[in-house]
Amino acid sequence: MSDTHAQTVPFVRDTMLPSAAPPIRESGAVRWMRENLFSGPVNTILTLLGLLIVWFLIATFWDWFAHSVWNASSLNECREIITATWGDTARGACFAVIRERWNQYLFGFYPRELYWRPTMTFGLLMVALAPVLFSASLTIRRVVLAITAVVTLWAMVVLGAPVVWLAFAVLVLAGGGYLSERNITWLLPFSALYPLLGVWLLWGGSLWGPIFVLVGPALGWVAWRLLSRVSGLLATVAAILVTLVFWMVLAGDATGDAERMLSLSIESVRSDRFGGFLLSLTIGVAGIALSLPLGIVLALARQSDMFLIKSLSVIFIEFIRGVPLITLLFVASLLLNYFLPPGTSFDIILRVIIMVTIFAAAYMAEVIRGGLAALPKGQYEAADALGLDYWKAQRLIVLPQALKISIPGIVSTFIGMFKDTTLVTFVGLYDPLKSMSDAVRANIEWKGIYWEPFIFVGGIFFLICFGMSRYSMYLERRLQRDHR
Amino acid sequence: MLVNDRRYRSLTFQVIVFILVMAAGWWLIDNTIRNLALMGKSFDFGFLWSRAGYDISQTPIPYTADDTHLRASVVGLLNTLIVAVLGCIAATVLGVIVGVSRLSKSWLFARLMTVFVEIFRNMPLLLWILIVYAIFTEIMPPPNAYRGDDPAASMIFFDHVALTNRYTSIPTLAMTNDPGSLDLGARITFNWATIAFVVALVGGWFIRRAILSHAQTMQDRTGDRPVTWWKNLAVMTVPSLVLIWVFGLHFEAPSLQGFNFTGGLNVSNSLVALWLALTLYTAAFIAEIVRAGILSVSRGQSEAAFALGLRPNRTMNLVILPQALRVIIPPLISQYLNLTKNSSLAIAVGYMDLRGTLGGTTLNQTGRELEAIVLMMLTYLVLSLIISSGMNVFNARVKLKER
Amino acid sequence: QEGGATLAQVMERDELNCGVNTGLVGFAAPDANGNWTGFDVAYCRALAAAVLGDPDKVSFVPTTGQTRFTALSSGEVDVLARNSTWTYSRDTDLALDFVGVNYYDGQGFMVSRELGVTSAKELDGATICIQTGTTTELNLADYFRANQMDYTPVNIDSNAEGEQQYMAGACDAYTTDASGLAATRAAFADPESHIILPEIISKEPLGPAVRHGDNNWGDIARWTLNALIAAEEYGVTSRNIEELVRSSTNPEVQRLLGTTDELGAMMGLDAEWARRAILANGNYGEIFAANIGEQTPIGLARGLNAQWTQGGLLYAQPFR
Amino acid sequence: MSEQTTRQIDRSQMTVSDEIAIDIRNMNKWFGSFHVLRDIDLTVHRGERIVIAGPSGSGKSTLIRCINRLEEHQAGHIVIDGVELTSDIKNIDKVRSEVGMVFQHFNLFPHLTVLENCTLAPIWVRKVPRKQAEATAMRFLEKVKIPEQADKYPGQLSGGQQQRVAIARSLCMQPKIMLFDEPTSALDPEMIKEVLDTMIALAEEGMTMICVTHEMGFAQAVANRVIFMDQGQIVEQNNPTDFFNNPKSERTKLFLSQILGH
Amino acid sequence: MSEQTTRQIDRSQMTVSDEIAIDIRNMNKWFGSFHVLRDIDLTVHRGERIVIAGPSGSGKSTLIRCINRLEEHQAGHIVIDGVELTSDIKNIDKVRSEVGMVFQHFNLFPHLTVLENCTLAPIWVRKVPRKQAEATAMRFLEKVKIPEQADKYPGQLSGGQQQRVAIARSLCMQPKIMLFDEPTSALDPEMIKEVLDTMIALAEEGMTMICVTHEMGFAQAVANRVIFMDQGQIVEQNNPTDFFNNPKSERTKLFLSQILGH
Ligand SMILES: Nc1ncnc2c1ncn2[C@@H]1O[C@H](COP(=O)(O)OP(=O)(O)OP(=O)(O)O)[C@@H](O)[C@H]1O
Ligand SMILES: Nc1ncnc2c1ncn2[C@@H]1O[C@H](COP(=O)(O)OP(=O)(O)OP(=O)(O)O)[C@@H](O)[C@H]1O
Ligand SMILES: [Mg+2]
Ligand SMILES: [Mg+2]
Repeated sequence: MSDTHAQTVPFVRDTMLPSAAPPIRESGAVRWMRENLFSGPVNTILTLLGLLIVWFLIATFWDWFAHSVWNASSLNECREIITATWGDTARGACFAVIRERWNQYLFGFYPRELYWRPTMTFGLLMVALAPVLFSASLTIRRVVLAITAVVTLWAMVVLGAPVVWLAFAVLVLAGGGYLSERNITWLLPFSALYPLLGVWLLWGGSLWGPIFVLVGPALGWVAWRLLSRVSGLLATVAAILVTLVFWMVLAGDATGDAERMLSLSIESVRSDRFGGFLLSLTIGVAGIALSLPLGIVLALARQSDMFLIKSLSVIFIEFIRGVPLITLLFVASLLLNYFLPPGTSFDIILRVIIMVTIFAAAYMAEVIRGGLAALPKGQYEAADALGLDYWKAQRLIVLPQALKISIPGIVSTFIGMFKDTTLVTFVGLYDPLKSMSDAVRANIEWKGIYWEPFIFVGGIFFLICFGMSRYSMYLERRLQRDHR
Repeated sequence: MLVNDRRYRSLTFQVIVFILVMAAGWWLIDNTIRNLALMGKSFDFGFLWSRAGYDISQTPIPYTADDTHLRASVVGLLNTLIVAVLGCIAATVLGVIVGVSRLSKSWLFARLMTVFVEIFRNMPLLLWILIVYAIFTEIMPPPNAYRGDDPAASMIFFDHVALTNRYTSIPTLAMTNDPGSLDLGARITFNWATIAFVVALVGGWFIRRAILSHAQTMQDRTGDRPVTWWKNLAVMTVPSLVLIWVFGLHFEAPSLQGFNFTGGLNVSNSLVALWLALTLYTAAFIAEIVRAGILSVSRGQSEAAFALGLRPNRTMNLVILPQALRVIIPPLISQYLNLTKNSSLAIAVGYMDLRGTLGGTTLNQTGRELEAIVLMMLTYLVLSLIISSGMNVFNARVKLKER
Repeated sequence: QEGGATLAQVMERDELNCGVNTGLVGFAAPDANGNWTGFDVAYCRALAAAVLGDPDKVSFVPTTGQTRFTALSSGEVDVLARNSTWTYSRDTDLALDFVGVNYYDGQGFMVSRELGVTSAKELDGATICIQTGTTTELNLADYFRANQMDYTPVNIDSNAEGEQQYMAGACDAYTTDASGLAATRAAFADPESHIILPEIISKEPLGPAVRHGDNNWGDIARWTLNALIAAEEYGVTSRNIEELVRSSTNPEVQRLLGTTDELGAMMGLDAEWARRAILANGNYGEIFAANIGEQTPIGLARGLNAQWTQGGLLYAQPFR
Repeated sequence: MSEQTTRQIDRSQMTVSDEIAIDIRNMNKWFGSFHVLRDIDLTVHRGERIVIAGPSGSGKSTLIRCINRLEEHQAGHIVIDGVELTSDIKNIDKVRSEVGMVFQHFNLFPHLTVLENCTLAPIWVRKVPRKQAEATAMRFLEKVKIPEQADKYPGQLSGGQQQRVAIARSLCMQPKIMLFDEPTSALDPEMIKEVLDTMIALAEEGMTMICVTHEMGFAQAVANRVIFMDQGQIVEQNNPTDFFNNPKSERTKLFLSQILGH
Repeated sequence: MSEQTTRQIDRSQMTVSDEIAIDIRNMNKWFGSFHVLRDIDLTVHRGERIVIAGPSGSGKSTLIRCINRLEEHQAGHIVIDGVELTSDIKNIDKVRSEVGMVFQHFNLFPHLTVLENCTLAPIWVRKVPRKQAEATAMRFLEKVKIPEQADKYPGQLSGGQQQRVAIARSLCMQPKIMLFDEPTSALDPEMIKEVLDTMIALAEEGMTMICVTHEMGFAQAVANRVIFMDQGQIVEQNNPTDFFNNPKSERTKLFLSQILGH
């Protein structure tokens, strides 16, 4: 053994060396520049190229932006102002068109005195979404709800909302804030009721309508309770039947009668007055909200081991995903009436929402399928071993987890869908991008204006989509963290 | 009871669903039949063989207003394919460049690329199509700006390409010794020269493969890999050069005659705008896919390769890319699918694709919306299925073997 | 729909669904508040006034070139008042019933003055902007073939886009119905630098259409249009109508205004239907003048659309 | 722990020559402004087997990664087998092809079979004919006792098998020096033994090795020298017997009490 | 190993009744064409504690998964507490609510708190009022010695604690029979003891248990019978003393030498 130790020089450090400052090229701005801008010939070239691009963009567009006009009543006036202020050859943006027509881009032809209604509806949407999207972090919830409350109330006051409704909004927003501090899940009933509230606020009419829509499932539940002692299957069938029969046969008349007895209606607004971002958001949100349950059913069906169910769902999903949305919109506007009993014809917005829902549901099904697949098999086995049946296992164990995993995917689907709502222009609806701009340009004053509406509409789309995509990335990262 | 037995339960359920689906299907079909009867229409594809009567601005195969609606639809389909293929190629190239650049060490350049990606991803495609189209029509000069002794605009690329607000006029290839054409019937012809070039290129490609496999065997045997790049280059180019010389191939620059440039190939702005917009939009998504794919190969892989003494370029070719591609290609193909479907937005710029012909003018002139839309959807569906089955084959082939 | 069903439906709904253009200045366009105005819109309002007694009981359904006929045949709209050309195949194969002509139009060309072209015959090799899915597309093809000329079509989706393309010089000529050309030209900053070529290459009788099969509803639509035209012929205007109801001695006017002979009952309406229709926006001449006439930015002359007594083609069938 | 390194190897057979394999002098390294390695002086003779220990974050990995230039040092000199590591690519290549490295997480190439993993570098770096490369690879796979897995993919192997493949892959380049960075810390207990056995076999053949590990049994069994690092510095180095039984520095004592305590 | 099962339990207190809890006769199972279980015959009396051992892949897990129908058997009979397992859902439900199962990887529901994990099945399957279910759950959580964790989520607990929650969750359904599939093999050594102690406590109360495990200390301490399986067959069964000291079959001997060897 001794020979092996011959080379070993025992060494013991008695004083620890202090840490020295790094060499100059290893610290501060110099290091940052060296590492991040000029770390090699290729990168130096790229950095210079980047500088060139930035310079080019600024040189091309700067004066156009710098010479913006915000106050004018027509394009010609804009041009005159620009010439007068910055000289003959100057170019400039005429954002006056936005100032004059912002309301159309945002609300379409919705009655001006009722602008506060959509505003409130979308403010309350944030409250309804809180337990779903912002459930995990109290801070985010606080920030979102506080901003929502301030912005919504401010906008409602500016838009001249009646005091009663202001009070209602304050109540809901404050209540939402309070519940979110206590226990966010208590807000879920509000989220569940929100779609009806939203529809009522946007379209107006009698409150009895939504109320009787609710009565249907309530009766169905009673039927289910009564019959579930006899047989689960029978009870389920009966519950569905009772609900449907109530909706189809009784709800309409009941609404009318109730309205006559006690009028609970607000001014109704027809679908053809919807346009701009109001239309986009309505279609987008309705599409997502409706496609979620459909998507869940499709995903479960696709995971099922029953051959027929599985193949039906695969065919449906692959078919919908295989054709462009625009053809589905054409189906909505041209063909849907062929498929319904002769004489039925209903609102084109509703038809578009149906097709968009179907479209989104196919994508949603794939997203949720991913969530289902990410669940370890042990979860199913544990549920089985505890004696939970299929539906209970899905409802209590599988879906809560799978949906949570899928939220980022769902948000991405929504972003895609929200962008796609611009396609409704091709079936004659007033989307904010094309139809609305065409309508604005159809006026002599604003004929010939292009870039400003594009920038305005594009900017809003960017803010919404970028915000949401960042949020979904954040969710994704957090999921990765706490799924361990 | 039957539903209580596991073996029959699912069967019962499936039978019920089957009956329901059948009933729903029957209900829809019955409604359609009754509606058709009420409107006095029939479900009949005969209209496809009647005279179309309208002109199309871009016709990859010969087409006149006297041809049938069927041929018009085929022209539309080919136009769809043209823009889709061009878009896929350009979007891939741009997307890979941007995606790799986002990983670049140059902070500024990487940030710029991030801005590019975020801007294009987060605004509707329709907006980009309209903007690019508007840029072309509003900013490019009209053809007659090229007229006169002191023209307001001048052609680029040595007087060979003219950018106008109608089209981009690019030189065509002309031959002094035209070998004639092969007639395939239905007025579809292929020039023998084209065929010769295709043969030369395909042949060259096979020879190149042979050279590479020879290099591989040499390497396997001796360890030294013969230098191949110049042989490959020669094999791929020399036959084509010879053919160019034989056919007397040359560029014919467009020139302004009458209202328009003639003599060149006028690529309409609607195609260019649609193509550019689709490219930019899809490239933003592809860039993210590429970036994620490269990042998905853990750093340990390149470190291991370096530690073995492999050079960075070999590491890229032998270790990083083969792994990254597995991650990249499936979502890449679904982007191709999206691009193909998105090309139906051609309607916004009047590009006559499948939707513009079969689902547009033909539908309008004949009033056969049911047939036209069904046919159009099926065509898109078949395209999608072809693309996605390609993806499945690929996935199955490269799947990593795990325990 | 079986006989009479449409009227009953409209009555029950207490609203008329009227298919119009998504936005063609002068003919049908929503203003900043979503109120619809225009030549076609006025017809819808007159029809609503005749049937329902209130010109505001109309729901305007914007239709594109693609969706218009389907909207009608599927029952989404009760009447289509969207500058659509009355052609043989549309009347027969598409199972529509055109109830008359409210505007005699023809397809023309507009070119920039500096191009130096004075006749459509000189357009060989030109690039021409054209809206897809219209009869103009077919006419254009036919015209150039007949004259053995060549052209490059630039297909566009909407009139607004056509203007944009034309203004930017993306096409040498813009072709559409002469009325549309006039409206477009009128809206230019410098109308003088554009000329509308003399050739009118097609006949484009534009008129409202209803579904095949419900003849009573067709009658109502047809005679409402006739009432507006006849009113102009007889000098009945929205201003003097009350007066004439009381004092007119012209038996034809009396029948029209329902003071004698209950003509309305024959169609299932009351006696005063035509009176209301005329009161809604005035007679044909008033509607024309208010929406597209020479005093408006569109500035169309009456031309073919003058009364037959003025050398035009408007010739209302007698009210008897 | 001691039960895992069953074999007590015969140290007398393992000679240490006078030739210097690695010579590190006054080496310093910063990550940004964080001083990771401070004035490292280390000389390793051919045939020496050195174990580096120390608390987490003390710079052990960084030190051995500097040795084959996976990290760049900013001050001082590193000379490997007479070749100084500068930014000269030639030198780096020469050094890397003589220094093998085994990582904590194996870092096998999942798209290649075990055999291809082992032949990749010899073929492309050393330009060995494939046949010959494969023969060598099989020899080393036999040495690590998994010749039968040659045609499987890494994903199909257990952790211990994967780490042995990683060792074989490095050996195929016939390196003069082997670096190990916690080769067993990602493994299940049953698998640790097989990997340690492989490493002991290597040590017996006289390979120069530097091994970051917490397997003190292994250190006692094969190391010539144990180096204890803390805060980027070499705090104590000694032969294993003295190091374990008679640590000098307080820090070493604390560390040993923690690591051997449980 | 022996240090882990500290308590030697008093077997005389644990009575085995004559009632038959599980009766498996001539049971066979195939996966596709692979015959996993061959002619299994096994009778378990109420209060018996059976340990199943055997090499990996011998079908141990499959056997106990057949007992509560997580896998379907293709031939033979399985009668649990007088109820035969057929494809009748009623029977399956009845059996499952009387047989508790604990898995190797716990399979707790990560989105529910510990308490909710325990009350879920009683509330939804047994339709017990929530209050009462929670009281029961707390009782069992106390029994497994983690009542203070009731409001935490599984992700916040250590492996051993998670496994004890899993046991409590099964117990909340008040099963007559408990099945354990390698309950300790995913745990770190320190945690194994706490879980084994819980299982021993359960055994002392007279629960009928079937346990697949390699913890031979546990088998010796509590089992009435040890069953050795190989290649889908029961090769040997005996009381623990004889099984360990006097194995009959060659295979058992080999197995025991491997498992006790290191
Ligand atoms: N690329 C890097 N950039 C910045 N800091 C780094 C980097 N790599 C390592 N460090 C830091 O340098 C210090 C030393 O890291 P090193 O990995 O060498 O420690 P170690 O002794 O190997 O620890 P362990 O036992 O945990 O592997 C740590 O504080 C670490 O956070
Ligand atoms: N779902 C399945 N499909 C096909 N084969 C399976 C399936 N589950 C298990 N097997 C096979 O059946 C055999 C027995 O598996 P089982 O899990 O019962 O073994 P085990 O004795 O529990 O082994 P271990 O100790 O590794 O858990 C194994 O060969 C396994 O590969
Ligand atoms: Mg380390
Ligand atoms: Mg098992």
